[in-house]
Amino acid sequence: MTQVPVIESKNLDLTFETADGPVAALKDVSLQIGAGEFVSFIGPSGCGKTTFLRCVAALEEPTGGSLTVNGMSPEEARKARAYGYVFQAAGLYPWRTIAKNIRLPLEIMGFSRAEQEERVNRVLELVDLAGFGGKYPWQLSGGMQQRASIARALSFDADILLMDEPFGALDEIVRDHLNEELLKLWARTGKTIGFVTHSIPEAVYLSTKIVVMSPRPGRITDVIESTLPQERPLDIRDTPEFLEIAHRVRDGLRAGHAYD
Amino acid sequence: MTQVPVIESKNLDLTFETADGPVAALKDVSLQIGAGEFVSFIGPSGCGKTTFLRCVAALEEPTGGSLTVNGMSPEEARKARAYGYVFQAAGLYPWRTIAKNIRLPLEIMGFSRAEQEERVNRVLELVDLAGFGGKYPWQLSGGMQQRASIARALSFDADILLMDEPFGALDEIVRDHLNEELLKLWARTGKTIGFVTHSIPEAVYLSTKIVVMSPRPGRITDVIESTLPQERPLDIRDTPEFLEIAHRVRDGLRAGHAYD
Amino acid sequence: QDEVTLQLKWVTQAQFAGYYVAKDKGFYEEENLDVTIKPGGPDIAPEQVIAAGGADVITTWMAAGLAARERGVPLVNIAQPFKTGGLQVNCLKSAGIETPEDFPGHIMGVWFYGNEYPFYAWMASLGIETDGADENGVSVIKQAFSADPLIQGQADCISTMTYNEYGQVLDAGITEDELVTFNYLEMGFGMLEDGLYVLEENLEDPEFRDKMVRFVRASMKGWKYAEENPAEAAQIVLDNDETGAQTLEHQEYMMGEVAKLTEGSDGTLDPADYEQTVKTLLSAVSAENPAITKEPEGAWTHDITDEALK
Amino acid sequence: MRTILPVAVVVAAIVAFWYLAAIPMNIHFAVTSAQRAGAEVTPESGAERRNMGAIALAARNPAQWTDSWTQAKPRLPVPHQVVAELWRTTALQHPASKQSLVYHGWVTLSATVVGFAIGTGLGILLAIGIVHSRAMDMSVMPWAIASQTIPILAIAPMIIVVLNSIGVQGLIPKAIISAYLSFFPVVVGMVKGLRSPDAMQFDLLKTYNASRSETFWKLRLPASAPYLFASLKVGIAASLVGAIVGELPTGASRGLGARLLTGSYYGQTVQIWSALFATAILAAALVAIVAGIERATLKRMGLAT
Amino acid sequence: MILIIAALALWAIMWTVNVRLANGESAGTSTVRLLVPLLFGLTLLAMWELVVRGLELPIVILPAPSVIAERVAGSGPTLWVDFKQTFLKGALGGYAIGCTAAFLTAILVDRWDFLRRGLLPVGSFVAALPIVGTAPILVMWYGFDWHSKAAVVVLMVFFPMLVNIVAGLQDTTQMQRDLMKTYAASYWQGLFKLRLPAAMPFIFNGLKISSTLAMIGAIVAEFFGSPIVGMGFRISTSVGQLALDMVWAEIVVAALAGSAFYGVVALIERRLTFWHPSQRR
Ligand SMILES: Nc1ncnc2c1ncn2[C@@H]1O[C@H](COP(=O)(O)OP(=O)(O)OP(=O)(O)O)[C@@H](O)[C@H]1O
Ligand SMILES: Nc1ncnc2c1ncn2[C@@H]1O[C@H](COP(=O)(O)OP(=O)(O)OP(=O)(O)O)[C@@H](O)[C@H]1O
Ligand SMILES: Cc1ncc(C[n+]2csc(CCO)c2C)c(N)n1
Ligand SMILES: [Mg+2]
Ligand SMILES: [Mg+2]
Repeated sequence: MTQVPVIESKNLDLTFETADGPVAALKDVSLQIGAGEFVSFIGPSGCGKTTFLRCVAALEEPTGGSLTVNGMSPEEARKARAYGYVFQAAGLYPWRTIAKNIRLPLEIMGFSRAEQEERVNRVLELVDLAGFGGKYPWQLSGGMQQRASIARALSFDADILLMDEPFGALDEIVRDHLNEELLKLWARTGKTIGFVTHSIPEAVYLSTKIVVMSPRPGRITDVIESTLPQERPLDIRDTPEFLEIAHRVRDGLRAGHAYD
Repeated sequence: MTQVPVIESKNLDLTFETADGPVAALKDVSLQIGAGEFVSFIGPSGCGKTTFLRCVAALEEPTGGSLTVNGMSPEEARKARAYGYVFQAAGLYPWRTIAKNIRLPLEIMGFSRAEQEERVNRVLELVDLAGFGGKYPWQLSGGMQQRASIARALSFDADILLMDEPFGALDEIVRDHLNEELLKLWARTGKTIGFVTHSIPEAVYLSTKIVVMSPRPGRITDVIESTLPQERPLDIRDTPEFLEIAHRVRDGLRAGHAYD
Repeated sequence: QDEVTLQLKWVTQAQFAGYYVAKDKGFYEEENLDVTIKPGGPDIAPEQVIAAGGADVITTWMAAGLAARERGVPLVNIAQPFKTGGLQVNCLKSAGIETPEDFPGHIMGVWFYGNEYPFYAWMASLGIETDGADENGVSVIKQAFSADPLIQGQADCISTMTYNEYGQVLDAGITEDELVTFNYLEMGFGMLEDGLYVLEENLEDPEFRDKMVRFVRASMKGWKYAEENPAEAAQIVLDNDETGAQTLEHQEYMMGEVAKLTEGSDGTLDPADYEQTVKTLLSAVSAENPAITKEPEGAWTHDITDEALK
Repeated sequence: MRTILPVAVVVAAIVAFWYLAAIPMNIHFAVTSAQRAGAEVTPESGAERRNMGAIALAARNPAQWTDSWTQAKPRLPVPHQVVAELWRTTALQHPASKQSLVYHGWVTLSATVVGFAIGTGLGILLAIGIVHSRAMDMSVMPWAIASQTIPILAIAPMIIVVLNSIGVQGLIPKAIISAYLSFFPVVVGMVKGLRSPDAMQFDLLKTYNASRSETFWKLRLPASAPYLFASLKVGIAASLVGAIVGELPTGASRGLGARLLTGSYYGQTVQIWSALFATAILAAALVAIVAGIERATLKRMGLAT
Repeated sequence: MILIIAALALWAIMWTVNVRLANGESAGTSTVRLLVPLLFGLTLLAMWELVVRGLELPIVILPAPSVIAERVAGSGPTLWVDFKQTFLKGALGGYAIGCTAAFLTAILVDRWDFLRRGLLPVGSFVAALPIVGTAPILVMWYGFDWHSKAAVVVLMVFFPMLVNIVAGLQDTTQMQRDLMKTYAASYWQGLFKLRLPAAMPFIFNGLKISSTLAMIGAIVAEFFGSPIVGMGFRISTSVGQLALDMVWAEIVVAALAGSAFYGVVALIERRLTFWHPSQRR
């Protein structure tokens, strides 16, 4: 996997100015992500995973270093609508039905009515929600809402998908299920995915590359290329290979963790 | 572990009357918990774990069957302050400092000022929060808040500790740490613990007995007596014995699960 | 037709019967005038309205008119339909009041809003303080709207108009021999009541003067008609009352009493009455009574009435 | 349904208390008129009665109790008098007659509605400005609060006079005063509402590179709907108060405010009370209408079940 | 005309300055937080002055701020006794009584749900009675001195307070209440240790709303009968005497006192409910 890097960060720094003084959220972060990779970011709370993803999405302004997305600045990439972003909570607008929520980016990006219709239906199917388009978010379970929010990020077909703990609020079983689905989707679409998680099994199960981070200031402590095969049934998680990678991740995590 | 049962439930039923008709939350639940046991309840969302714990705590009124706590009715046990309850979120009162939060039950139960002082300090130490008593809850991290809430439940020294997903909102690493601490605490105090969780490793790691439940109506599908030793370092989780129990739990879960 | 807007000092009632009669009977129309009558109320200072251009002519009491003149609204009295005044003070005999010497130690209701000047002048001449009830002073309260304070026993004396509140007191079952009445006019603290006032600068305009001449002529015709036909006048007032709150009975009483006040006037201001008003006002200049501080000049004219009555 | 019984009980208790309270309130006049009509009363001297407590007098003259419920100008009219007056001035009058409270209510209502529309529009515009411009936020908000500490009744006459002098009369001055009272709750609620979406919801639109106006129309505005309606309910009640206050210095000739005022000039307490109740009923109806629109709108938006 | 144009120019300049300040680097500092609204207010005052002078408005229509300021400075003692009568006695007295009564009622109402369901709808109806109608009645009942003004204020603040306190007492999460239950806490323990502290933000919301209402209520009530002292008395009397500068002087005092009152309540709120998310910065 040594294609042209889709996301390339060199010595990226980000320091927040707060009332209590500066907080170094990212320090000297260098990373390359190639096209079609599935990269997980794992690390203790507050280590800067979200911040890094937000920098890529041009939702945050780095204070040092360089960052390119598709060869452009993040800002340009955002304007070019280069990525879809999935937040931790589904964040569906409660006054819109599921279909209308998915249509939201399409409206803003000026797709024609007919195309909106067609795309909404397509992604609804993709995330297994066909028939639920007319429902309001609160009429759906948490897992279904999260799938809708993924559908929303997929609807305009950006090549990059950035996901910030998308399954953090779900229970383990639903989560397992969605992980499987996500892998299938990734295989089908070949998108480049940046994925933040707290869960070691999740990271290991999903990724081609696992980025382990440590807090204060947030830096990368380990980058693990997964040796797992492309095809991953759920019970791959009981294989020694899987456990080994998980172990390495855990060690990396433990090293940089201050507990609270 | 065949002492006198501290908690004994026989054919317990609970049906909620809702606007959409009755919801059977618990059906025919029979269970015995002996003194000093650590019992985990695991099961998919909505299977009635919380409801069962709330019945034990007399926060919910069963609609059928019988339930005794320390040989009394749950209501009497509650009045006798027989248990400490830890909720999913820390639920600290934001207008009280950590120390004052922990003192809350002591004030209500009429402990003397001096004793309040002493107990607060003792449990603060117990949960590793000495020195944070004067802080307000929002000034602490989630993990610290959760420990404070455990301290609060411990302060008045009830023999039973009921915990409803106490670590659900925390990240994996902090959770690991708190799990370790909880085990130590249990070993030291010999309390009887009822513990609800979504996490299979957590349940297996902590418990002497794992109760697997299935939803609609919530019933017990499996009760697994743990074969793990009393002494449990964190990496016991990579042993085959551990994995086997985990596997059994997962199978039990999968059987009753509807995914969404 | 020439348009004229008249701002009244108070709500539609028989106190202003002449104007309503003139309008209803077509007297204004005969003079080729289209008159709009704006009712007033406790929140309306007609002097302010005319200064802002909201009216061509207003009715007000002379004290307020002269006070406005001193404050830069140059009002001129062009006619005085009310020959005498109806303002009086009523006290309860049961409170131990027979003569003004009995006032100290009692509570007196007074109308403010520009109507308080004669009261202060009177008290000053009696040497009675107005800062609280004790052996040499009275306690003054701002009496609102009605005769309630006397009826409810909250005051020992209140201000009344012969044509309105006095009737309400009697209506409430307090008999005339339970009351003592002090009439400001009779005590020499009289003050001209409802007169017609316009802005001085407007009078320089011959067209406006002509309008006013016709207006005064028609208005006086209305007044005289009202005096002669009180029942009809009361009914006209009632018809013009947009609140629908007035009763015919009370308006008939009021018309009867108002007629006694307008009876002696053909609209021409009697300079002697003017002098007495000025004297009253100047007799007790103080913080509470800042009506006028110096002899006004040019505050009235006979030009309009002379012309109108020719 | 769950509220009907408690409300009925509370209302019944109030009515009972009201009748009781009316006895001492009106007893002085009742005894005096009874004496005038030749009845035996204690004490016989009017002066003595005047200095006597109301309850003591009532206790000594139980025969006059019922008289205190039937006076023409009582200190405290009793419920049936108020209801009868309300009935007489609504159902028994032609709605266009000036005797009719329907007519006066209509006059007040039209100023209320216009004022409410102006106030709401202004409030929303201000809120939009405040939300989008920091300078406006910092400058305007403290003064908006200060503006509400000015006694409107004091400046209402001046507003009327000034507007009058530039030729604006009739409905509009009243509506402006009414708008002055209603804009504030709308500003406060709307600012809160427009700011209610969380950072994530804003970030989502940012990832779509949405413009400010798209953010407004697709996020801020819909999110503010519940807040807006909450303020509108406060605002419409304030508008009604404003319209009534505005009626006092406009010559107090028409409208419920004028009825209140003229009632008090002539001591017609029954008329005051019926106008008061008419106002409260009108306010309740207006709030109910806004609540109805709220329910329908939020339901259509999927924000309520 | 020149003065009018000057007013508009001043507006434009000040607004630019404010926009710069608000978006500038030091926008967060407390100096700027104070400076911006102050500048805005001063600009409005200056424009008022210029317009009044430019249009040569007579004093009986609208006095210029300088004239009002002169009157404020020159009538200190009068303004002070009026303030004492209306604010310290009428407004504060009524505010204290009204808020206390609302508080006690709220606790009753909170204890018996039946009362809540019955009293709140009736209360909202009573709250809709306009003050211009109730004030004359209350003056008739409670006399001309400050007691009747306090009564008007009580009537005005009671219901907003009641609604807020009742809402506040119910603003606890299931979990917080269950926690109390697990301690087998008594009703009063639950009230004092949970519900009252939780209600604080709501109570202060009510107290803030009521603070401006109290000021207005006390003044307006004086229009309907009063002793010969008080802000409302002075305003209505001065209008009749066409002393518009005095009217505005009283309005200035009212606005200052009202804003200060509001500010003090907000400050206490900050002190006591520092723990609430809305108060944390
Ligand atoms: N807007 C901000 N202002 C100030 N500090 C911030 C801001 N956003 C984040 N931080 C700080 O930057 C650090 C990194 O935060 P970030 O949210 O990226 O962590 P994270 O790895 O996503 O944590 P979590 O797992 O809890 O989501 C933290 O210490 C956080 O407190
Ligand atoms: N107060 C209530 N009224 C009606 N239904 C209820 C109530 N509380 C719980 N339920 C229903 O009872 C069932 C069991 O709920 P319970 O909270 O015990 O589940 P749980 O196992 O704790 O789930 P989770 O893992 O999501 O916490 C669910 O279907 C729930 O919807
Ligand atoms: C607030 C108030 N001020 C004055 C009067 C007295 N009054 C009775 S009739 C009338 C009109 C005179 O032309 C006036 C001023 C009042 N009743 N209420
Ligand atoms: Mg994060
Ligand atoms: Mg649960």
